Amino acid sequence: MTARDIALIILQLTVLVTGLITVVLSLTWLERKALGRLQRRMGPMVVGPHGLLQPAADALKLLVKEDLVPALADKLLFWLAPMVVFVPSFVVWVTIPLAGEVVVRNMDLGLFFIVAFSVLAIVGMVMAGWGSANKYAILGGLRAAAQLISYEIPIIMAVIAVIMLPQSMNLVTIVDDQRTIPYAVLQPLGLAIFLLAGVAEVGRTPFDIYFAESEVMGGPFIEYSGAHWAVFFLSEYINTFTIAVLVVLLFLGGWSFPLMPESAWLGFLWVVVKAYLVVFVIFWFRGTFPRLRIDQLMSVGWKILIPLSFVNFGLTAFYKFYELPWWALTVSSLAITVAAGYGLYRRWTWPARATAEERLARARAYRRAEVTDAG
Amino acid sequence: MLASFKGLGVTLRAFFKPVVTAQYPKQHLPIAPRFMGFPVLTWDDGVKEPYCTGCMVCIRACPTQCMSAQMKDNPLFKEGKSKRRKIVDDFEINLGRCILCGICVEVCNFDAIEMSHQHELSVVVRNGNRADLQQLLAMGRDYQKEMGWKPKGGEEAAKPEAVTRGETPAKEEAAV
Amino acid sequence: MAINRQLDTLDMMLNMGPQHPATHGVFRMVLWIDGERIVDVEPHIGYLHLGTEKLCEGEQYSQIITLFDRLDYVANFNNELVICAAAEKLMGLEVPERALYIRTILCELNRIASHMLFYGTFALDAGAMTPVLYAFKERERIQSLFEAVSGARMMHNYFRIGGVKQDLPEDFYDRMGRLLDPVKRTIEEADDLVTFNEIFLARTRDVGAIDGKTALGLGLTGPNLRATGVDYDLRKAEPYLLYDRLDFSVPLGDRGDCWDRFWVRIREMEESVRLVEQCLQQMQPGPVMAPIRRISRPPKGEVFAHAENPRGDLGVYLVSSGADRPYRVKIRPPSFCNLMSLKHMMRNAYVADAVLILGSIDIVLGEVDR
Amino acid sequence: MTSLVLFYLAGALALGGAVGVVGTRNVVHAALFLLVSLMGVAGIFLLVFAEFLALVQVLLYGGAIIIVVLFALMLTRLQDFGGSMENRQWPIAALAALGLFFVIAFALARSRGSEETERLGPGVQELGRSLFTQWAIPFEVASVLLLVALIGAIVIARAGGRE
Repeated sequence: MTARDIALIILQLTVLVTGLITVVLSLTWLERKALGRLQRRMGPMVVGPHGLLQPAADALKLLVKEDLVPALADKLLFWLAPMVVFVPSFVVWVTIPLAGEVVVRNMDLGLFFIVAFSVLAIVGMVMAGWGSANKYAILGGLRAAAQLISYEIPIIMAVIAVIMLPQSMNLVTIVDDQRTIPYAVLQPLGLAIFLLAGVAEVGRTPFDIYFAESEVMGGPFIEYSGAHWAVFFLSEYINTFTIAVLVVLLFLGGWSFPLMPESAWLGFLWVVVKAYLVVFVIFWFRGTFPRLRIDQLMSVGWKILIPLSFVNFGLTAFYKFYELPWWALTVSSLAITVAAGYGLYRRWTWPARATAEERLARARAYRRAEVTDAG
Repeated sequence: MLASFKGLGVTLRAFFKPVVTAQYPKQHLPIAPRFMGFPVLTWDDGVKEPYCTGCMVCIRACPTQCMSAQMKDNPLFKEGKSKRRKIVDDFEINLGRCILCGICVEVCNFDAIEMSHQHELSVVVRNGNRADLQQLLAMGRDYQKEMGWKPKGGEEAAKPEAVTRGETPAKEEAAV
Repeated sequence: MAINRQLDTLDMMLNMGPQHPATHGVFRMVLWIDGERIVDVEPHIGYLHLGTEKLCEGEQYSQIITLFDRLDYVANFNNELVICAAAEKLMGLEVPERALYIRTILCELNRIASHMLFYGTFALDAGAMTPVLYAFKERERIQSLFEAVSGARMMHNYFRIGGVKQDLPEDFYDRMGRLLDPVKRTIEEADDLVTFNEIFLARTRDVGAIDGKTALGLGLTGPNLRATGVDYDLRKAEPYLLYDRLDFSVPLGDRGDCWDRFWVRIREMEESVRLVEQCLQQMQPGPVMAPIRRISRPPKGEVFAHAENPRGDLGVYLVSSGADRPYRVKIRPPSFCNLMSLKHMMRNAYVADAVLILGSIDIVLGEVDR
Repeated sequence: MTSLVLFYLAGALALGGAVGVVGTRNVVHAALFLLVSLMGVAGIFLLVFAEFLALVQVLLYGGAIIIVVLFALMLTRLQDFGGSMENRQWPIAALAALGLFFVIAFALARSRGSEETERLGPGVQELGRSLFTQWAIPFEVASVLLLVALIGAIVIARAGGRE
């Protein structure tokens, strides 16, 4: 390893950090604007044209804000937790390619690397929860640990099903294999599982259990302020973007679909555009759904997503082993997705709708009888 | 998951609808003519003096005791320019204490106090919400100009509501 | 099993409130939790104590109306109505018909506004952040209408003993025409967005359930009682204002869980819209104030008046000594009585449910602590 | 040269973490020191080109196991551990540790120390192949063991919940 290599690596990492922070700033603005529009309001409008400078103003405010440490906090854990959360979310980006050559280090075990390191962030959450000496924080930390560990399994299973298609864990190979048909077409079930579990993994609505504002008021982050809180915030948004980029790379064809010329920069742009669209979908979820309860979250993870991910895995193996035509996988996967969705609808909404209609009919009949009595 | 998709549809439709909010400091929503902002004192342009005589009816009717007033002999009455024998000498309303109920306006017999359209409470000094006579009159002049305000009756004109209201308030108060 | 006894854990005391986003004001409850399960709950009230009942003894009747505005500060007209009705009953006053129509319209609109607030905040408690803004959009429309009618968006001081302060503004009918359709649309959207959403149903179905008998025993009223299936609505049971002339139905639940309480309120909004429409059709011009003296002096005596508030049965027990101020005013606040069911509903619920159950009771602290 | 520095770094991390685990009085800190130690071991794996093993170390030990340990610790009360630091069993512990040290030292002395470490590469394919052919039965036995443990855990948790 020469000095030139080291310099190059440092340069690459610097570019990566800058790029990610830019992405985070843009995402905070985008989230507030998107939510604003979904809620028929403007979002930030004051700082800069259409509030474009709001993220910068917020960053400045967070950096100069007083950093409070609770008197009874475990100081060491309290100080370390934000780094422990941030480092993994940043480290995984070392191996994420944004186009054929736009990557710090392309690894053969790239996907495995991402999965392995993203788990470490949970330790940071638990440290923050424990170190804050706050009961809400402990509740949040425990919830975070339970939730993130549970949802690692469907993510890993969905990723394994994807790996089976090109038989490689190298993200560049996986993307190149989707030149004609993106895996979203082959494995709609896999996409659904990965997206849902990914949303759960970054703790966004409807899975924002561990920092649920209305219950534990920020969970592990409740006692944090200023720069430390900003670090949590940063890693949360980086994680969101990571999940979006992974969805794009694993299922939506990355830079190679549809019909992209072999240009690194065009491909890079294409991936970023797609990733922002996926991020918008995640924000859209946030603007629409209520939050699950912790036991229901566990049920969804263990009783729905994990079995489904095994089904997805089995289907893919079957398809691979017998070398079936590609549409066979598409059709079967789609059928199972739709069936699962309909099952949930039958389980929850159907009885409620039926009861509601029955009650309304009763109320209407009651009214009519009364009116005839009066007349 | 059907219902969830319906919900997604609702929010997405909202995404393309116009926003309903206003950018407050830059943009003010229209205020209804009846809006009850801070109580202010009106100015009689004919005589060049306030309508208020400092009779204290409003002060006694106020549920929060946010006002105080003092009465004096009206110099203009001696000169024969005004019909008001007494005139307000000093008047103070603590607007931070006022609950904008409008009772003072109802009990006033001289149309001297009105609920203006001023409603922005922020001040930079602690007692900045205490409005004295001059401030109240200035706010009142703005309100009168804005609304094209005319006295509803006053002591000389017979009030149409007088029948429903029964006795004169001065007597009422005396009976308490 | 012996091993489990050794592993027994201690319950954790979790202090929720008075500064907690989900307690809807300065309410504090101490939760004893075992993991995420609630073992016991202890509500603490009084952070917003105003001393309304005592204040009433020192104020004239016209001033008391402003105090009642501040009881249930989400449904001001309904509160004003009760104190006015109590005094009118004592004085044997006949309120002009138009005033009754105006009161009915405003009370029902206020019910919609109040339930809109419930819809938004309850969804917010459940974790959905958009409904609250949709709900406030309609609530704002209604409040602008109130502003045009009474001059204030919330603390109206508009009802008077014997009528209302002044007649409706000229553009009232235009405004109503523009108001009701969006409200109806928002209620439909509420069904799509929240009521029948799978996640919402999973969160609220069979959570915090209470049966009708217990509910009656605890003194629950309003939508909370009707959600258990008990058909008790003062507007039907003891019609006041003009409710005996109007056609409306009382939506009832059957399980008495959080979802039923939510659903009953959403349906009540629809019924309120119907009521307002009927009133607008039937209303005739006329006087809005009974011919009375400006300072009311109800005769010596005692009277109880109550009405169906958005939150339940608001009662006022008024004792008059014949002076211009009451001798004693006792208020029966629906929120306070509804809050008593908290312990029954929360046993064995999750921490996350605690927030939802408290939200579904729909308390207003101004009324609880009064 | 670089790799030697990295090796010492990883080794220091592993050893320092281990010392921290036994040295600290705070159990949560001890669990986190364990994590540091395990990360050091992962680093050593990485240095001998066993990338897969290193990642497994991070994923399973770093993520899953430490979190389960922390989970258990957070559910208990810290003051219960205050007294458990000093007890009369330390001579037995010292003996056990000494015995283990000699076993490892003996094993190391007998192993072929001087030979070059063979480059293992990522070797996922070879790993998979050998796991499902040569080592199929041990693999299955291990999975059954884990399954039994899982079921046992559920049974214990359920019984506790019902009481």
